Amino acid sequence: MTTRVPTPDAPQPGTPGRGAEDVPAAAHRELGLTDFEYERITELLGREPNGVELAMFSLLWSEHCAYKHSRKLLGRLPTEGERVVMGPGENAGAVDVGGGHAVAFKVESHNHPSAVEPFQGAATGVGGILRDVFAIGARPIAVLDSLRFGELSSERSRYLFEGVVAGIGHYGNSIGVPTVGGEVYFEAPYEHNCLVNAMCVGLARSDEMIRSAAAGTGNVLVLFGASTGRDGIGGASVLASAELEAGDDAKRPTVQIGDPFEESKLLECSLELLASGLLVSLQDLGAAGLTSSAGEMASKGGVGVEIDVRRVPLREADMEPFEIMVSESQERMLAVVRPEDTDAVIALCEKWQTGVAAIGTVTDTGAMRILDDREEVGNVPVSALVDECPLYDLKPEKPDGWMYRNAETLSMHVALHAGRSADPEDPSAVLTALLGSPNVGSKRWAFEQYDSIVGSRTVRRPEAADAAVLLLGESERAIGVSIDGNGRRVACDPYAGAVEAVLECAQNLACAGAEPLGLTNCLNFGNPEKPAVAWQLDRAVSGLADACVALRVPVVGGNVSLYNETEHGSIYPTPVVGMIGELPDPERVPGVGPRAGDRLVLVGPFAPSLAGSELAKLRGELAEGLPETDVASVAAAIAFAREQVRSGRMSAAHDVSEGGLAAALAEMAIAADAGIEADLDPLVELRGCSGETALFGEGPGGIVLAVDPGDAEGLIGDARRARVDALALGSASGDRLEISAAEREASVPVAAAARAWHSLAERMHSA
Amino acid sequence: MIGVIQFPGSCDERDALQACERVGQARMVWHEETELDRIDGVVVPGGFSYGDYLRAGAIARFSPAMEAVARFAAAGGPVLGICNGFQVLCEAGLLPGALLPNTGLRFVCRQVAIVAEGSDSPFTAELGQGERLSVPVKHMTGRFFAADDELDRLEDAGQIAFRYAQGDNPNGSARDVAGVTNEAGNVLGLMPHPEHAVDPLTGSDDGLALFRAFERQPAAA
Amino acid sequence: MVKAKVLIRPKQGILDPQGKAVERALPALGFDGISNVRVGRLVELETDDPSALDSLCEKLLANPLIEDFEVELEEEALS
Amino acid sequence: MVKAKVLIRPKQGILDPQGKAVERALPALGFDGISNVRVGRLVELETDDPSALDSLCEKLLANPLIEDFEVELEEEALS
Ligand SMILES: Nc1ncnc2c1ncn2[C@@H]1O[C@H](COP(=O)(O)OP(=O)(O)O)[C@@H](O)[C@H]1O
Ligand SMILES: [Mg+2]
Repeated sequence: MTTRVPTPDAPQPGTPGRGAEDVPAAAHRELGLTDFEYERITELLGREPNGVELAMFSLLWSEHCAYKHSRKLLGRLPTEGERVVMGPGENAGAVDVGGGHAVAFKVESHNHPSAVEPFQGAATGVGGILRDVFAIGARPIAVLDSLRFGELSSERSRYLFEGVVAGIGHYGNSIGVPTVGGEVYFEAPYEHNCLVNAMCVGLARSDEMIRSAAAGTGNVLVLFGASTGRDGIGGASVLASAELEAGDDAKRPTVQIGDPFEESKLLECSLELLASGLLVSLQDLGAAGLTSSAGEMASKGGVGVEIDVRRVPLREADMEPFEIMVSESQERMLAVVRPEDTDAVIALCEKWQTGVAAIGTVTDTGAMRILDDREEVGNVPVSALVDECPLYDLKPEKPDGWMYRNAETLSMHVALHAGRSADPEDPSAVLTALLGSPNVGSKRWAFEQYDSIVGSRTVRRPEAADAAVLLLGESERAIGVSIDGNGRRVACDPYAGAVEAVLECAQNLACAGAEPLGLTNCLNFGNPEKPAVAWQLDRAVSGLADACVALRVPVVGGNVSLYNETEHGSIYPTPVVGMIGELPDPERVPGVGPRAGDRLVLVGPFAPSLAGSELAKLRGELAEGLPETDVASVAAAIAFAREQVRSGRMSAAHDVSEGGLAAALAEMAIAADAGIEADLDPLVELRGCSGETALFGEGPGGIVLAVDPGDAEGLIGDARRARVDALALGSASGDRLEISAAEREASVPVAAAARAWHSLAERMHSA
Repeated sequence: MIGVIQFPGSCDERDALQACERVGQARMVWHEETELDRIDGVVVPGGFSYGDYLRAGAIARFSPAMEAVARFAAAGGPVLGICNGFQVLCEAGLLPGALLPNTGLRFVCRQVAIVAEGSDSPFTAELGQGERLSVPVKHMTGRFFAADDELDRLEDAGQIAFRYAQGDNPNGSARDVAGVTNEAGNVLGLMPHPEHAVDPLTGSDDGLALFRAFERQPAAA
Repeated sequence: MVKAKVLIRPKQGILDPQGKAVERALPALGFDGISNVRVGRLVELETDDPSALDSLCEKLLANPLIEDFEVELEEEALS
Repeated sequence: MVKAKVLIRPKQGILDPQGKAVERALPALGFDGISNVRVGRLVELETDDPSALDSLCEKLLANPLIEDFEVELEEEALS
């Protein structure tokens, strides 16, 4: 099956909007439906669909809306837990945080729109995920972003990165929700398919949360927010289901413009409507616009709906019924309201200067009936539209060997950061080069463009700790939040890499003393109809599921973005994991920089390996395979580290990730603006690895804690009793990084390390 | 009672309210309110009033509440404009100068050091000349501009309330100006956010000094 | 040297949040009878090769996905 | 109804970092011989009372401290 986006010169199915006689033959193919699917629609309707109906089906039966290649897999993820308040299926998941409050959160992709227009694509991505969260009655309190671009040496990557960061900042900053964390990776396979995932966290009173199921025959459908234009007609849904190909220009007029000011009014208005008890149910309008919102609300409530498109406030006068039904204009919400409350709802919308119109009613027919004034222009069973899209089995097949290009760039990085004459085998030069690699280095250039503090909840801003920490004043607790996923490692081993994404997230939380409550994820993959991609997807979902079970973290929501590939190949398989954890005492959250004189202790089963590491990448040595991880022992180490952090005795905590232990120690030294002396021989002995591997090898299960020298023995003793490996590595002293391992030694002034680590801004401007 | 003006598109109004509540009582003032009933001090908060469309602060300054604020300020009432509030007050002519896009052309959010200049304003009464405060900035349009002779005049008149510490100017402001007052000193506008510096847990509490001014200042009108 | 004015405006059909916000605010400010407000950008420059301007607009000054542009040259060449 | 164009530009002497950014980007894109780039705003609207436009500009559309403006009316009245 090949899916394709309609081009302007292709027949525009549905355009007639009146009767079936106007729909060109085989229009369904142009709209991305297979012959098989079209036949199925005809069967379900007992007739051919007309233009309006076909347009609606084509969108709701797209991968983006119907999850037709991924739904079966997602069933593997554990979704139950004591603290789960809302699980997958609602606009966002939510977990109980005590005191009558719940934290809602979700991550979503806006990859293809961002590749077309980075600023608006990213901005509207943030807008969309915010709406998902306030649609369930939660006030957004934080945004995180997870970004992937091609190598920074590519001009196009820098252009996309620049635009995406500005777009996220524009939307989040203007609406007054802090962007408190995120991650960015630069890897060649994302050159033609950048990934822009945004996560939103919201806080709600549990008794004010609302679901999206429509109910109550005779109740009114109220559309409020922005007016409806031709934005993204055939946009997000179709774009998200088709490979980007040559001839993209045709899609461009479908760029959607974000209006954060409109959204901020919409947000306040929605929350005030909910607090006033005026709504029966609420749903945002996202991909496939009114069709999917109304359809899903009706499907969940087991009811029918009737919508008169002429009552929808339009931005452009001459829109066709099908255009109104599938428009993806931003900043709109759909509510079900009791007839007697309609006036009050309209009055509140007017207070917030946001548009509002009663556009239809809830019926008991089980059908979605579309009227154009009084004339019926569409009438389909809700269940056919929303629930009966065929689901496909994947045909996974392990590829033989490494499917990605990976160029050797270590000497370039050494030349750039350690000097022209430096030796690319010398550990000092390697460390400096790794710190200067944009995957390892500070992302300050990006996160300084985000307001990370509005809302007065941010106890730990980006880079101040491994997880962002937010106060929940209302519930006397704090939460830690993190988002992670290293696609390169998932490419090496989809199962192990996905496990690691979950572990990395939990490790970051542990460094802040936070215990995971729930997880959300976004599965960014290539074309699932290709056996190798199907295999990646299959393995990665199993990895996520097993890691969640081992850590006992329920998955409360997520999003799938498939077909991230072009004729240049597929992206790295990239499951992105977002996690929320709770912590009792935000005063005790340590930073990343140790106090002078403190001992540094590595805890956990961390067994460094160069496989899939940043160093392997820079040397052009990427290949299949990652070492197996004993998830249970990592889980034990995570729990141990968390308790140690909660004791308040740690002056710093930082987990080992990209660039290995040497990079982790360097980051700690840079944060403290002071030196670190460490001897990694105990690690070399325990794991039987080489000095170089101890320095730069990567893998899960390593957390460095800094304690007062007087407490170090106690910490190591506690670890032994908890059966967690703990190795004293050295201490914070001097003004250099002196890290030795077996015969190798890296010795770099902290100032030089910091220069390399902070080189992103410079590389954005020059190069 | 301190009033915090709330426009459509305000972002930091809740933060400002909470900061005020640390020193006294406060309430929101909706932008359509025409009278500042029983209000003894006003905060015009940060954010993106009316989306900052057209020009930061350009639309908000026409709101009924801002007309009331103008009368309140003319009668000597204390008015604190923070970030977008500073922009609104400049647009309204209650403060000298104007705010232009940062020379870096990007939004910038970071903790900076600002220095009190010993101005003659109730808001800085607690601060000695040269006292440094650690306060965050977060804005896209924070480059203070006034013509050179106007800047001279402001300096002579003691209307420069705060400057960015050496090397900490985040936006290219003329002469490192971070905050200015009106001639009478009862209206202060600044780009840094003192309401985000009221608790060491979230960064610093150096900003509290500005809010305490409201408590010392007796009601104006 | 020719002076040129480039007028850049949101494409027809593309949402213009600024124009909308201004239009909505006007009546409250006491300005009536104003409609169809669109807010765009104005770039003025001097060039010795006006023929390159279209390409400049497409590549740098305007975003052709969402904006239209129009170049106006000032009649009197400057030098 | 009269169509009007309002051109708003940064006052001479005020640093225009956007204009400077455009100038800096030019050589890399292969554009030479372009100078004095200034970036301003363009507001287009329809009004039934063009005589009120100056006041609208002074009060709202431009800030006279930092910006100059110019109003262009389209000759043909629309209705
Ligand atoms: N795109 C981004 N937006 C906001 N913060 C970011 C972004 N990228 C990185 N950060 C912040 O920088 C810090 C380091 O990120 P990262 O290296 O990914 O940490 P870790 O490896 O511990 O997950 C974190 O505080 C993270 O939230
Ligand atoms: Mg990391």
